[in-house]
Formats: sequence, structure tokens, C-alpha cells
Amino acid sequence: MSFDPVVLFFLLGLAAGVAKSDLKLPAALYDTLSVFLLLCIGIKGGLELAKQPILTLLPQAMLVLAMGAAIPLLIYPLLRWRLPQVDAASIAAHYGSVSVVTYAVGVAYLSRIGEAFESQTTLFLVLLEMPALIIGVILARRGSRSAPGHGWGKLLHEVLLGKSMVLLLGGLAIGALAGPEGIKPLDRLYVDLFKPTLTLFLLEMGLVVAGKIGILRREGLFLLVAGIGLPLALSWLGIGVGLMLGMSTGGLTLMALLAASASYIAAPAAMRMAVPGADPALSLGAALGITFPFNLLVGIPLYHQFALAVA
Amino acid sequence: MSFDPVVLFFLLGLAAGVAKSDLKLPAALYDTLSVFLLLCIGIKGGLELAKQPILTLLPQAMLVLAMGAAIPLLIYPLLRWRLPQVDAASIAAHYGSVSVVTYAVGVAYLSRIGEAFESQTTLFLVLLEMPALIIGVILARRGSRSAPGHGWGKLLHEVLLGKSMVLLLGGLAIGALAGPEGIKPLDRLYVDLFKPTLTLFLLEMGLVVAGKIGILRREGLFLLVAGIGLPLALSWLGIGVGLMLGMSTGGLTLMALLAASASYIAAPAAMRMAVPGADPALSLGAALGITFPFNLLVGIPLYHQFALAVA
Amino acid sequence: MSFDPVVLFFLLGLAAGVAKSDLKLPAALYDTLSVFLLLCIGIKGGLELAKQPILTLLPQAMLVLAMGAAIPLLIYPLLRWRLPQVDAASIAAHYGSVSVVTYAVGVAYLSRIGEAFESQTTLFLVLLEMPALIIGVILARRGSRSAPGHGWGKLLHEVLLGKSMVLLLGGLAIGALAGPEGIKPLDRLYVDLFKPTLTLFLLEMGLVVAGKIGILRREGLFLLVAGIGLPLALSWLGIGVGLMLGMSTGGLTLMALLAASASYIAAPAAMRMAVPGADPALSLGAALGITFPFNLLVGIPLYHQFALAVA
Amino acid sequence: MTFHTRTLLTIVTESALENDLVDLFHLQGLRGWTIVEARGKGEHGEKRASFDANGNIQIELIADTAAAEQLATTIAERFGRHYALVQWLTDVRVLRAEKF
Amino acid sequence: MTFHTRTLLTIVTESALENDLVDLFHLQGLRGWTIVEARGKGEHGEKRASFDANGNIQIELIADTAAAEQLATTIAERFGRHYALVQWLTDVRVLRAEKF
Amino acid sequence: MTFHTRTLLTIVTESALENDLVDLFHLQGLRGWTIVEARGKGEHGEKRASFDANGNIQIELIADTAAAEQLATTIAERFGRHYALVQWLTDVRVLRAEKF
Ligand SMILES: Nc1ncnc2c1ncn2[C@@H]1O[C@H](COP(=O)(O)O)[C@@H](O)[C@H]1O
Ligand SMILES: Nc1ncnc2c1ncn2[C@@H]1O[C@H](COP(=O)(O)O)[C@@H](O)[C@H]1O
Ligand SMILES: Nc1ncnc2c1ncn2[C@@H]1O[C@H](COP(=O)(O)O)[C@@H](O)[C@H]1O
Ligand code: NA
Ligand code: NA
Ligand code: NA
Repeated sequence: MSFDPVVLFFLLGLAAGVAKSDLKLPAALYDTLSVFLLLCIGIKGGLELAKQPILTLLPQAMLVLAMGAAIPLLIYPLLRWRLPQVDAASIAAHYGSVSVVTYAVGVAYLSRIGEAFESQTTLFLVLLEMPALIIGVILARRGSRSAPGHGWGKLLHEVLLGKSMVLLLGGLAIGALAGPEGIKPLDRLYVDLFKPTLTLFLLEMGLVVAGKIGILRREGLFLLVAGIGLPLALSWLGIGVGLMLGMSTGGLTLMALLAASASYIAAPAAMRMAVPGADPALSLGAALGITFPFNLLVGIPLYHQFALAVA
Repeated sequence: MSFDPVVLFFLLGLAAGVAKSDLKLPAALYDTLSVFLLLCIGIKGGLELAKQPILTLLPQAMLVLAMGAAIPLLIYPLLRWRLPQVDAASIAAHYGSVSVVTYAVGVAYLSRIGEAFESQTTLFLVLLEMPALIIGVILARRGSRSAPGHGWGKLLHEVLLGKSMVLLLGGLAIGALAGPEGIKPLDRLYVDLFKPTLTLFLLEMGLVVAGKIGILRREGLFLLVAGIGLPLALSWLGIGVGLMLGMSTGGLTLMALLAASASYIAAPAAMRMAVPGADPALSLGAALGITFPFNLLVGIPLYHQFALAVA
Repeated sequence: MSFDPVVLFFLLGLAAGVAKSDLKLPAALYDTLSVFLLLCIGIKGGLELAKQPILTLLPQAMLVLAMGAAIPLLIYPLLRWRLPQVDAASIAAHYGSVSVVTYAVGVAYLSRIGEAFESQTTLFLVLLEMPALIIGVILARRGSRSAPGHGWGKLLHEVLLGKSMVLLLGGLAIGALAGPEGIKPLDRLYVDLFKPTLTLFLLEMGLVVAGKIGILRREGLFLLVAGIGLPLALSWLGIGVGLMLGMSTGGLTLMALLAASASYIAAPAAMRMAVPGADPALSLGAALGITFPFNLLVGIPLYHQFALAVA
Repeated sequence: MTFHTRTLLTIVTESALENDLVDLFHLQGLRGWTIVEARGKGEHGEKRASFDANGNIQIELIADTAAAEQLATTIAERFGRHYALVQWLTDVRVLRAEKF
Repeated sequence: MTFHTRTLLTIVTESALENDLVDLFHLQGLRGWTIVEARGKGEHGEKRASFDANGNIQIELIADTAAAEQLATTIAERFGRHYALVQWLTDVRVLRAEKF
Repeated sequence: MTFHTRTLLTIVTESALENDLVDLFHLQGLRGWTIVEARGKGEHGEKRASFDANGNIQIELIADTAAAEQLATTIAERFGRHYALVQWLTDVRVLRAEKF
């Protein structure tokens, strides 16, 4: 049996970080890889749009957007049990949004085991990035008269024009406008180097997750329960939506993964500005410290089993 | 009809910048892409040199060098109408020199529409980088007894050994010495990734141009007139030289583009040291804020029409 | 006759540096290239491990490790003639360890001239990284009661978990665990771009070596004798070990090169922490200022001649 | 030339606040400042990279003493509660007083 | 608000020492500091890149005067002989005294 | 150990001037300084990236007060007219007086 190198790179970073090696990737590399992966995914989604008549996709897209808005509404009350309003709202937003890298590893996993999937999931990934952020801000501000932080206009700007959003939507537009023929001369970069580049990104993610261990120690039990319980529960929501869309086993797996993954690029940036009172250590500890490695190592194959069971 | 993705990336950057998105590419990525593109172009020029007997190219090269020296001499008097000596000289130097990225987009355009062109234009691009800078410095210093800034020795050093010059000439030498066989193992980087990499560069250029809008507002009319009028006029000079060299439609288009494009890497660096009294906002506003997007979006197809008209 | 472009890039960097051009590559690019090259080499070594039964390799590996430990022991007494204990020990460690880039250029040279070589040399490269560092620290501390600097536990940590070590061993593990099939989707990056990327690295190395010229001037004669004498002598040790392993001409060339090359990434970092009293200008001046260019320009073809003579 | 006394305000805070602070400077008619990327540790934990909105910046701004103190107070009141923030004032001397 | 007097210790040294210095800060109960990448020149030659363990960092740390002086002395004694190291102390004023 | 009084000169200017300033330091026999990449805003507009010769650097240099004042004056005279430039002087205390 051979191991998936993509996951091995993550484990290498994690091990190096835990062992306090002096390995560090330059910040500029991390930023560059983020830009690149977001553009890749956006372009792929855009090529989907170019392929299918937009009217066919519209009802599906609406359902997916609804899922993105529903997730924070569903988990906010649960989190309120133990957490102040702002923190519950912020974490809810993180889990309603999605992790682009987790999705990419999921796609790599399915290709590896030869399981086909509906290509419009890439488009859904782009769509899911935002609605949860807006719901999260509303939840955080509900009831508090004097807006803590920025006004609504500025907030919407922050959420809509955040780096990840612009790159995903920009890539989407470029893919849709240029079409497969137009994008072909760029394939050597945006297609061929996507998966190998992911390995470097995951090496860095391993290092970053290792750096979250301090928080895990402090808030251990709560983060553990939330960071594993939420994706497990949400994966079934994703499967439910996938069934409503009549998807294949591969598609169901990715829908589960989209619902189960939590954003750690777009959401933290947006929440920091929109909900300054929320403690970023808490939401990042759960989303990045627990849920991300859980999905990577356990979740992806598990959701695939779930999908096989219901398909 | 499908859009050219290379131009779409520029527009994405421009839109993100104008909308004040927080999208920023790391400075190290920009520097890396610059180094890479300059080396690519230099190597391509060097492979040309390796292919053709140098004596065949010599007369052509002399004519092109003469064009590079003539441009600042021609436009300096025009600019003196409204500008102090140092600023007129500095802008003249910018427009006499060339924009490597504009040229690369022009080549991509011709490939896209299937128009052939003479490959020695790449060599001409390298040759055109420098003469205008030297003429520009002479124009700026003419008449002023006490040299404002550095002595001539230091200046020549600055111009000859500027980063762009070294990479272009170095690439040229490497291409010429290693030849097509020697370069082949490097093709996966220097050939295959050239065009896709250009997209990232143009994304950044869009962001940079968006940042120049403040200057445009201040010096609007003058910059607009100069930034569009100069390339339009100079493109005909380029076509004239191309006709003297007996070039094809594609070649004429590129000669027009070389004459019409203005440097915004080599020239600003050289002028800052050699002509410190010139306001860099003015020359960069025109070259980068107006002429670069004009050439990209309007100029390239237009010069192709010009070339078709005379060919 | 055509020149090796890899070496031409080094000469370009060297020339630019000596001429005091303002060419600089971003530090993040250098770091990224280092990470990438170390991972590439590690993965290649790991694929070797996956291919061959580990028991076949074990005796060979032991011999190579012994060579790595022997080199500093052999040259330390020579260096003690002129140098204080700490400096002699530090330089001995540098030369006992290896230069990954020199090895990569050697491999490129052999491929160019069509000379085959045993693929396990890549594994040997990884193995040779460490033993000399440990011996070097022991030599530096011998006899001095109060440990100057850190305790042994911390030191071992420093040496074992240094950036280069982690990337080489991590790559090794990933290559061995994932196997050729698992690594294949990554080939577009880790295989195809290895050699072209090396050119950018060597451009930077040329600039760095040019920066060492100040030291060379100060300590000229000693550095020159050590920096050329040591690799020449050690290359024969490498050939001897290669003969004991029954290697081909290509393999002998690489064994000579491994023995003759000196580390300038892992060793300086480790020695700075473990032997703070040693002057880093001295060891780096020899390893990077003299031995690295010597091996690149003269050593590689020379050791190949040596190998031809004894094969 | 003669030297003039001014006050240097140094602000270390989350890079996410950069735009807000710059807006504030413009609002208060301040004409110049310098920004450097930084990392650090404090009450709000370690700040390292820029990726999860977790970077620091260090801003240096020279003004007359009253303006610098006023600015520091405003910033502390507006951002001190929820954001990682440390500020300090230093007496400095400058040559071209008209620039500040 | 009122301002309180504290001392700023600035340390410029080899980046290889970062971990050791941070350990020392923790040991001495210091709760905050700021780090910036730097280059420079001094007795130990030019420090430029990070590659051959040849980079610099600049650390800024605000504490009360006694603690800052004590820390500077400890660092000079422990690392001053073998490593590139320059330190200086500046009087500064801060708003929230309880943070330092 | 005892602390000695020195003056810290901080220079914020265009990165294009780095070589010229370093030449000047050598000429005046100065033996050490620290450089940090910076951005900023001032009379000469915003300075952000390095690409169109549009970056800033911040140089810190400790010397005795007379030398620092002299240096600042020379720099202001030579480069102050055409280049983006801001300088300030701070009183600092150092441990190893012989280094400065
Ligand atoms: N005592 C200190 N001296 C210097 N910088 C500090 C100090 N405390 C905190 N900082 C910096 O200020 C940032 C915010 O501090 P805090 O609000 O305490 O988290 C930290 O990330 C550090 O970079
Ligand atoms: N006079 C000085 N002023 C400011 N920084 C200095 C000075 N001297 C040295 N440095 C910095 O401190 C580092 C170590 O200095 P040294 O121990 O003299 O090599 C240098 O690399 C510079 O960054
Ligand atoms: N008041 C100020 N406080 C701190 N830094 C400043 C100030 N004014 C200008 N600067 C910095 O000095 C550079 C040059 O200033 P200027 O010559 O005014 O354009 C700017 O780009 C800023 O980085
Ligand atoms: Na989700
Ligand atoms: Na031109
Ligand atoms: Na060796």
C-alpha cells in the first residue's frame, strides 16, 4: 500500500513544527501559494460555468447558497451554550464557509481512488465562501445597539472584497469568459502545477497547525468536541443536499466535505474586522487546529464511506 | 467570442485595486516574476543570435539602436513646451526605452490570432532598452554646469548595470552561448511557464496601475494627452523602421509596439539616480498609468491594423 | 561547442556581483528554492530506498556514513597547524558535510555528457549531511570544560532538526512511503522543474560568492590553499570509497564530488549555534567563496577524468 | 542647521488595522508616517504571519507633542479594547521642522 | 489619560539567536516584545540574508527601567562575546502602564 | 556594567539611496548601522514596493552626538531637496561604549 504524498507533506510539516525544527517557509511563498490556489479553483469553477447553460445551474446554486446560510444558523445556538455571542457567531461563520485546501485534497483523494464526481462542486465551493460570513456578522451584532467596530457599508466591503473572494470570483470570471480554449495556454501552470503545489502548501499548513498546539492545550476539550463534532454532523447536511441534487458517490463525498470544512483564510480576516470582540484564537484553534487535520486525515475517507453507504 | 485571459488578469487586478480590495501580491513575487520574464526574453533573444550569422543582424541592429536614440530626441522638444528640462528629459527616456511586458503581451496576441512575425524582434527589444536612457541623461544635464547628483562614471554604471539590463543581456549571452540544444532542458521553465506566468504579472500590474489613479486625477489632462498621443505617434515610427527592414505584418506590429511602449522598470530606476530633480510621479503616471493599459487594451490590435494597412 | 547553461547562470551572477550591479534576488526566492531543491533531492533518495531492498543498501550506507565521519577527523589536524581549535573544527565539519547544489550540478553534467551513474548516490548525499557535523562539534568542544554555548541536548536538536536535515529526511520518507506511483502526480514540479530551477539558484549563488570577495582578499592565501587543496585531496577519498562499492565511472565521479564538496547551508547554521566561537567568515569563505566555484567550474570535469583514469 | 523638538509615536498593532489607522491619520491632517512589518508577542498571543490575519505592523509617526499624545489617546480608546495594540512616545529632534 | 515612563530596550543581533532570546524573555517573566527583520553592518561584518545563518533581527521590548537594564546586561554577558550584538535603551512614555 | 549616552540617528528615505548613504558612512568612518525595509507616506507621496524604484528604507545608526548631528546635516543638504527623506535624533544609552 502506498501513502498519499499530499497528506505526507502535511504530516512532515506537523512533525517538524511539533519537534520545534527551525524549518520555516517564507511568508511570501505562503501568500503566493494562496493566491495561486484560489485562482486555480476559481478558474476551474469558471470553466464549469462556461460549459453548462447557466439556467441549469441556477436552482442547484440557490440550494447550495441556502446551505451556506443555514449552517451558521444551525450551529450558533449550540455554540451559545458555552460561548459569548460574538464568539459563537464568529465560529458559526467559520464553519459555514469552506476551506479551499481541504476541498483540493478531497479532489486529489477521489482522483487517486478513481472515484468520479460532478465537476460543478468547484463552483459550489466558490459560492459557499460568502453567505455564512454575512450571517455570522448579523448573528454577532443582533441586539447590540451601538455597532462595535465598523458600519455595515464598510463591513460588506470587507467581506465582498476580501482577498480570497476577489481571487475566487475573479478566477471564476476569467474561466467563464476565456473558456477552455482561452485557458489552454495557461494549463502548464494552472492545471499541471496545481497538485504538486498543493504539497508545499500543506507542508506550511502542518507547520501552522503545530503552532496552534498552545491554544489546544488551553481550550483543549471544548475545541476538540467542536472541532470534530461539527464536521461530523455537518457532513450529513452536505450529503443531504447532495442527495437532493441527485449526485454520485464522489459528488456526495465532496458535498459532505464542503459542509464539514471550515474557512481559515477568508473567515478570520472578515471576522477580525466585523466582529472585533470575538477571540480569534478560539475560532482558528477549532477550524485550523482540529477540523483541518481531522478532515485531511480522517474525514475525507470517512465521508466517502458515508457516501457509499447512502448512494 | 472568447477573451484573452492575459488581458483579463490585468483587468481583474485593475478592478480589485479600484474597488480598494485588500488583495496584494507579495513584493517578492513581483520581483521574482520580473527576474524571470527578463531572463526569458533575454534567452529568447540569445537563441536568435545563435541562429543567425551575426553579420546579417548587424545592420538591422544598428538601425534599431538609432531608433532608440532618436525617440527621446524627437519628443523632448514637444515635452519642453509644458515641462521643465529634467522632467521632459526623463519622460523622453521612458518612451525611448521599452516595456518588456507589453512586448510579451503583443507576442501572445499575435500567436493567438495566428499572425507570424520575425523572431529577431526579441533581440531588438533587448537592444532598445538602453540607448534612450543615455540620451535622456544627456538631455537632462545639458547646459547645467554643476552636475545635479552623480558623476558620469557612476551614471553609466547605474544605467549599464541596472537590474533589467543585466538580466536581459545576461539572458542574451546565455541563450547565445548555450544554443537551442543547451537550453532545451530548461524549456519546462523558461518556455512552458512564460505565458502563464505573465498572467500573475499582469494581475499585479493591474493593482499597480490602480494605485496611480491619484496622480492621474492631479495631472489628468497632460498625462492623458502624452500617454496616448506619444504611443500613437511613435507606433508609426516603429512601422517605418520595420518597413525599412522589410518586415511582415506581424513584425511591423511588434516594431510599432516597441516604439510605442514606455519602460517602467529600467527607466525609473536609472532616472531616479541620474536625474534626481525629475518628478517620478509624472513619468510613471504617463508610462504606467496611461500608456501601459492603452497599449494592452487598445494599442496592440490597433497597431496590427496599422500594419495590415501598410503591408 | 556549447556551454552548460547551469554554469553560465552562476557566471552571470558572479559577474553581476563583481561589477556591483544592483541585481538582487528576493530573499524569499532564495529560501523557496532551497526548500524546493532539498525536497527534490530527498524525494529522489526516497524513491531509491523504495526501489531496492533495504538490506542491500545497508552495508553501502554504513561505509558512506563512515566516510562522512572520517573526513573531519582527517582534515582537522591539518587545519590545526594554522587555526585555533574552534575554527579548525568548524571548517572540518563544513568539508565533511556536502553541498546539495554542487551534487545537482554534477548530476546535470553527467546527464549532459551521457555518462550513467548509480542512482543510490542521491541517498548517500542525504546520509552524508550529518555525521561530519556531529564530529565537528565534538572536535570543537574537546578539552574545554565549560561548554561554550549550548548543552549537548540542545545541540543535537539543532543539528538533527536543522532546516536542511528535516527537508532531506522528510523528502526521503515521503519518497520511500509514497513510491514512484504515488510521486508521479508531483513530477511536473519535483522532476520537470528541478534542473531549470537550479539555474535561478545558481544565479543567486554567483551573487553570493561575489559578496565573499572581501573575505577572500583578507584571508586570501590560506583560503585559496584550503579551498582548492581540500576538495582535490578529498575527491580521491571519495573515489576510493566508490571503488570499494564497485561503482561505475559516473558513480565514482559523484562519490568524488560528494567527498570534495563542502556544505554551506546546514553546516553554517549548525556551527553558529554549536561552536559560536568559530569565525563564520573563515569557513564560509573557504566553502562558498573558493570550493563551491572551484568544484562547479573545474572540479566536476576533473573528477570525471580521475574516475576515467581509475575505472 | 538647528534641531527642533518633536514627539515620535510608535504604534505596534494588527496589520488588519492598517487601513483604519491611515484613514484616521488623514482625518487628523497628519502628513507623514512610516510602516514596517513586524512580529511579536503580547497579551493577545504571538503574532507571526499575515495569513490568518495574524500579522503585526509597526507604525512610526512624528508630530508635535500635543498631536502625538492626542492621537495615541484616540487610538487607545478606539482600538485598545479588542485589538492587539501597544504604543509608546519618544522625544526626538528633527532638522526640518516644517515637515512635521 | 496619563502617560507613564518606561524604558525601551532595542536589541540588534543575529537571527540565529532568536529562540535563545525568547527563551530568556520567558524565563524573566517578560510578557511582550516586537521583532523586525533587519540587515546591517558592524564589527562582525555585513549581515544581509537569512541563508547562511547571516541575517539580523531587531527586537524592541518595553519594560520598567530596572528590568530593561538588567536584561541588557544579561544579554551582553551571555551573547556579546561571540555573536554580532548591539543594544540601546531609550526613555519612552506609555499610556497603559499595566501592560508593561 | 554602566550605560553611556549616545545619539541614535534614524533616517527614512528612498531605497535607491542606500548605496550612496553607505558610501557616505564609510567615508565618515562610521563602523555600524542597521537597515530595515519600510513603507510610508510623506511629502513625496506614498512609498510601497521596490519595483519602480519606489520603496523606502529606514536606517538606524548610533554614534556620538556630534557625529550624528553632523551626519544628519550632511544628508539633509545633499539629498533633502530631491529625494523623499525624513530624519530624527534620539538620546539613547548603550553598554559597550567602545562599539560606537
Ligand atoms: N512590552 C512590549 N514591548 C514591545 N512590544 C510589545 C510589548 N508588548 C506587546 N508588544 C507588541 O505589541 C503587540 C500587541 O500587544 P498586545 O496587545 O499586548 O497583544 C504584540 O504582538 C507585540 O508585537
Ligand atoms: N553603530 C551602530 N548603530 C546601529 N546599529 C549598529 C551599529 N553597529 C552595529 N549595528 C547593528 O548591530 C549588528 C551587530 O553589530 P556588531 O556586533 O558590531 O557586528 C550589526 O549587524 C548592525 O545591524
Ligand atoms: N511625520 C512623519 N513621521 C514618520 N515618518 C515620516 C513622516 N513623514 C514622512 N515620513 C517617512 O519619510 C519618507 C519620506 O518623507 P517625505 O520626504 O516627506 O516624502 C516617507 O515616505 C515616510 O516613510
Ligand atoms: Na463548511
Ligand atoms: Na518605446
Ligand atoms: Na564533503
